[in-house]
Amino acid sequence: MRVADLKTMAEQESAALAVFRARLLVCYSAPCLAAGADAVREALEKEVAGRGLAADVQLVSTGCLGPCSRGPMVTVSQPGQADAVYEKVTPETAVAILDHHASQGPPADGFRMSPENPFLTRQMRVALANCGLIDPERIEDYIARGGYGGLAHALHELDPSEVCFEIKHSGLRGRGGGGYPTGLKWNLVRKAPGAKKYVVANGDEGDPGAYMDRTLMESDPHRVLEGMAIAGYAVGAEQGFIYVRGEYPVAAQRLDKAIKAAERLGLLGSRVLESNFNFRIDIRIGAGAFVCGEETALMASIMGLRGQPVPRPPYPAQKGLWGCPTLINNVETFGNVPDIVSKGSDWYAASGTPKCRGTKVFALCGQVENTGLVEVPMGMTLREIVYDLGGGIPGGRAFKAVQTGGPSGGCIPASHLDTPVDYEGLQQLGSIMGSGGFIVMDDRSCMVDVARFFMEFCLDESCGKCVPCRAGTVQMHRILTRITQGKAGPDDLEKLEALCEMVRDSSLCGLGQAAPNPVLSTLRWFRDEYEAHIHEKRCPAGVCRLTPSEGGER
Amino acid sequence: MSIETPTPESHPGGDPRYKLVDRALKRFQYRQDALIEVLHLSQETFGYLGEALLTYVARALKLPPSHVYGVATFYHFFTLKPKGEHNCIVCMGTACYVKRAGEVVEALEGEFGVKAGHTTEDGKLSVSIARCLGNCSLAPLLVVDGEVLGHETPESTLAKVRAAVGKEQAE
Amino acid sequence: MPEAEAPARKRIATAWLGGCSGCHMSFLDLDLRLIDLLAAADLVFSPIADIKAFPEGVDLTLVEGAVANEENLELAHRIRANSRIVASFGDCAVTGNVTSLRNHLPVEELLTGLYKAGSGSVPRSGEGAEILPELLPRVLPLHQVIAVDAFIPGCPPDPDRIWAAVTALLDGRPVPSVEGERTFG
Amino acid sequence: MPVVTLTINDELVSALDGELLLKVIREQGVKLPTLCHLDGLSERGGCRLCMVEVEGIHRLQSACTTAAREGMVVRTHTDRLVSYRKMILELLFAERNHVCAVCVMNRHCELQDVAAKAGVDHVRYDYLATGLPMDTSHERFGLDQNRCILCGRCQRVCDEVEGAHTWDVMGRGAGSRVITDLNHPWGESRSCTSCGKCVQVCPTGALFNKGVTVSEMEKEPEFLTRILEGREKKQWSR
Repeated sequence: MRVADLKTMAEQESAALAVFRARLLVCYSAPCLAAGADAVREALEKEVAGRGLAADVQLVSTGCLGPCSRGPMVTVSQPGQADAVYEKVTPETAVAILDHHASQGPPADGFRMSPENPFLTRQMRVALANCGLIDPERIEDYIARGGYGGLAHALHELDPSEVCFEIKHSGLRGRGGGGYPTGLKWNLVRKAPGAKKYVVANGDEGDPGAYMDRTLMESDPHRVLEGMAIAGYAVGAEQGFIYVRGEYPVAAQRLDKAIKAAERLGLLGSRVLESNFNFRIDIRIGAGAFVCGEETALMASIMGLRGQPVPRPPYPAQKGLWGCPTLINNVETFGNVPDIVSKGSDWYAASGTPKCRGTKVFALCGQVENTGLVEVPMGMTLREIVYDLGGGIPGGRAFKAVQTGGPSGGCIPASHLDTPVDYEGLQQLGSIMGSGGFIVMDDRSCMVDVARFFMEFCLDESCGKCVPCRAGTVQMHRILTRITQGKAGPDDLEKLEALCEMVRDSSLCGLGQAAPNPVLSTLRWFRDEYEAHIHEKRCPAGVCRLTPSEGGER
Repeated sequence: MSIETPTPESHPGGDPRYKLVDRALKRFQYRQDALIEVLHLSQETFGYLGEALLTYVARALKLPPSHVYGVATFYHFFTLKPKGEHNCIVCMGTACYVKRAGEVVEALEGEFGVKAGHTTEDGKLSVSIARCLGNCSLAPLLVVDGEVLGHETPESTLAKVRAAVGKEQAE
Repeated sequence: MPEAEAPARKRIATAWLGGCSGCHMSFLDLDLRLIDLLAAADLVFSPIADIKAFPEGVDLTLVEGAVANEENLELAHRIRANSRIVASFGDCAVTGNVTSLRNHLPVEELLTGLYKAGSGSVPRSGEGAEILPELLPRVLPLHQVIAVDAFIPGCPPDPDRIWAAVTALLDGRPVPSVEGERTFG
Repeated sequence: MPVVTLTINDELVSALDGELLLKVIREQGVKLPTLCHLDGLSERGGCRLCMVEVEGIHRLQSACTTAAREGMVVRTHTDRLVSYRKMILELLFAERNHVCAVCVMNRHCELQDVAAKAGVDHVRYDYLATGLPMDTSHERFGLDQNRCILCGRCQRVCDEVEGAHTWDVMGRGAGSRVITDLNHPWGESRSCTSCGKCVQVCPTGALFNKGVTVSEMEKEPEFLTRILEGREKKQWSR
């Protein structure tokens, strides 16, 4: 395929779509399926066939649209009109929707999400731009929306250093949570000496309560592949690996299909878009180890070893897979790349904050009215995310904390809800942006119990290589358990804090270094809850069952 | 147990499932770094990674058995014991935990007399805990025999798992 | 070591919890130094003296043995309440040591295995409940039960180590931290 | 390799560029404790005892895996480092069942020695009392998992020096355990050559010669360097 063919294909595909009076996009992601999206699609199929509308109405199964608590979702796209989004669609209302849009029936407004709903209007979708709007299994859908245009532009208009410059200039930073400037990393790998180099997409999304990478891989797989190919060109790699979390079989299947489709069209493989650039992508399936989100552990896993990290430096950019320079970026980071290259770094850098450009995807979960995936410009405040997009706390209960960054992050209290979200802002509050988990908790969540929960997670996921993490998490967990059971002694809090600091400073890799974060941040903002458990044998949130024991038994 | 290097023709006990393992081995050109991929496909084929299978893979890839065992036990996805006829995976991701998935686990453990991560003595039911299945808007979430169930309570879970296990007994 | 004409004589005690009494044997191996010690201080409680109740106002108590049963637990608390300085005396008090080797076994299994099903002539189930103190689920080092001010490791600590520690503590100094005297075992 | 100048505890020191810090520091006569490091084996960076502060780097670095660079400013014994080392050693004692009084390696044990030097006189954490199994199936050697600190020396020496790769580690986190072959009894191992190198390099009483009792097991500290250097120089007499 040549660049011209790509353009022709996009035009033809758009023209083919334009003949439909209405396109009904049924969200076919797991939450909507669990809510009955299958039956909705079946009802629509039957109606469309029964009424002989097949030439006028197109039915598409898409990836995730985002407002997951409101599924099943159906989006109606009509030429010349704004998309209409319908929520909690049943087979019956699906028919009403079809009636309205295809047969000029009465409006189905009762089920329509208001176009003014902040959940729709306040987002800025870059990485998620296509999610919920295309059939992830059709490469043509992606191409029709400008897909692979960034790769074509890079290959034929820019040299590798210019691509790196664009990425650097865009201000994009690692979306896996580290926040390392992406362009800088690309340049390091580009300049690293080595005949063979690798590009790795980290899709081992292990933070509980985070699913943006899954959504992106499932709903718009080509975007990730295109980002990787651009990276391959920029750093001089011919081989890419995408490491998909084992819990995400659908993502792996879609990526596999997408790679084959792209290879068939000459968008991956040898002589991509008839240039001299060759790029292959292989999938590696994770096997259930959170630590493999850490880049050196991930590389060990790709090489078929136990997923244990090794001390850095040397960094993967110098010495990565099989000793070769290796670029590792998160899936979401790659998801931003095609648009930066095709629309220009200035366009991207125009959004966000001076230090953190662009957008970030968050998985809004927990005790919040609207749960789901949102992509917002950096710098939006926590309050806006919780109350405007999230619609506030259900049942009129009080907001208590938002947990960001998963087991490596922390809890942020109500007093800091007006903090703008970016890497540094959250770090100052003792949390991290992380991969984008965003869990809202109301007054019924016990902060000590939450800290204990995350510590249990970390001790379970510790690889066991270094002592502070392997043995320290066990002891921290024991102390936290004692506190939540009402069996803690007065010196336990001091012991816990000392352990937290030691494990944070001494552990070999990011997992151990960040494991104390949930404890340290809750101690910082909710120390009174710890003290109530220890001294008054009382759980303020009413979660812990405290059974104080006499004497020294533990 | 034979000690010759296995060839595609020398399947232990003539078990035809080894053909599928061989196919995976060939696809990865017997590369040692494909161990995890081969283990994935082996487990898919056999349901679990038994000793004979691990030995077979180790020999085919010319890897030390202890290394293969070390890798197979490092990753939670791999299981060295057969699973129950039915399985119930309870998601214990943060969103599910905050929405009290712990109570669901307790209810299951109490009702079926099995600790999470284990299989009942009669081999009927395996209960396991997942570290976030990435469907947080459905919290608390379970997967019973492959079916995703959202917004669960201890009662609704027990009803569903009882039905899944009971169905078998009624037949 | 305070001189004999020091204003008030020190009151010292030694106690024996869950241990083999080896540390007390080593204490007796102070030999002639015992005379020096008793010249400066009164031994107000000890398994080697016939005193029934732990007294009040003790300056220094050396505690041998780990906390293994209810009686040990009670005594440990009484010692803490009535002693200015409490020292863990020997490895069982410091680490749990041999006494704690039972910790990976459930108490029930232990008692059944040793007594009910075993060949011993000790009280069987039911009998003797009132004379045998209840075992704690796990044997604990002393500092996990009460606050401890000083540690004298060793199994047993040799007399020189004991002497150095006791004289320092009575003098109000910390236990000398000599590398060779810190080893367990 | 060019020579670089760096500062260790306020003293200017020269080293080869890229040389490992641990070596440079020890050559200065500064004593840094180590347990997973052993001259002659690949570096692991797991025990974290040799960690040092390097100015400008936020995290503590394990000296055994960090390369010396021009202008580096290194500190080896700040209050923080000293207290962290002690905590790590206490964590090790609490993790398994290191009852020195009944251990074959009592008085000859590296863990015990390092702990005594670090000033450990009691352990502040809960003893986990794991009650792990022993393996005495080998005709000459024994394995007591309760004494194992997972330093990985046995695994490395078996793989890197003997070339048998009998040892590896199964499981992960606190559940990690050293294994032989497919977690079979050591005595049934087909790959083990019974060379005994693992026993010699094991820092604690986890690996020992059968037939020894409390305090009787002694290992030769210079064993590995002796055989490696001997091989290099073709000089085999002791």
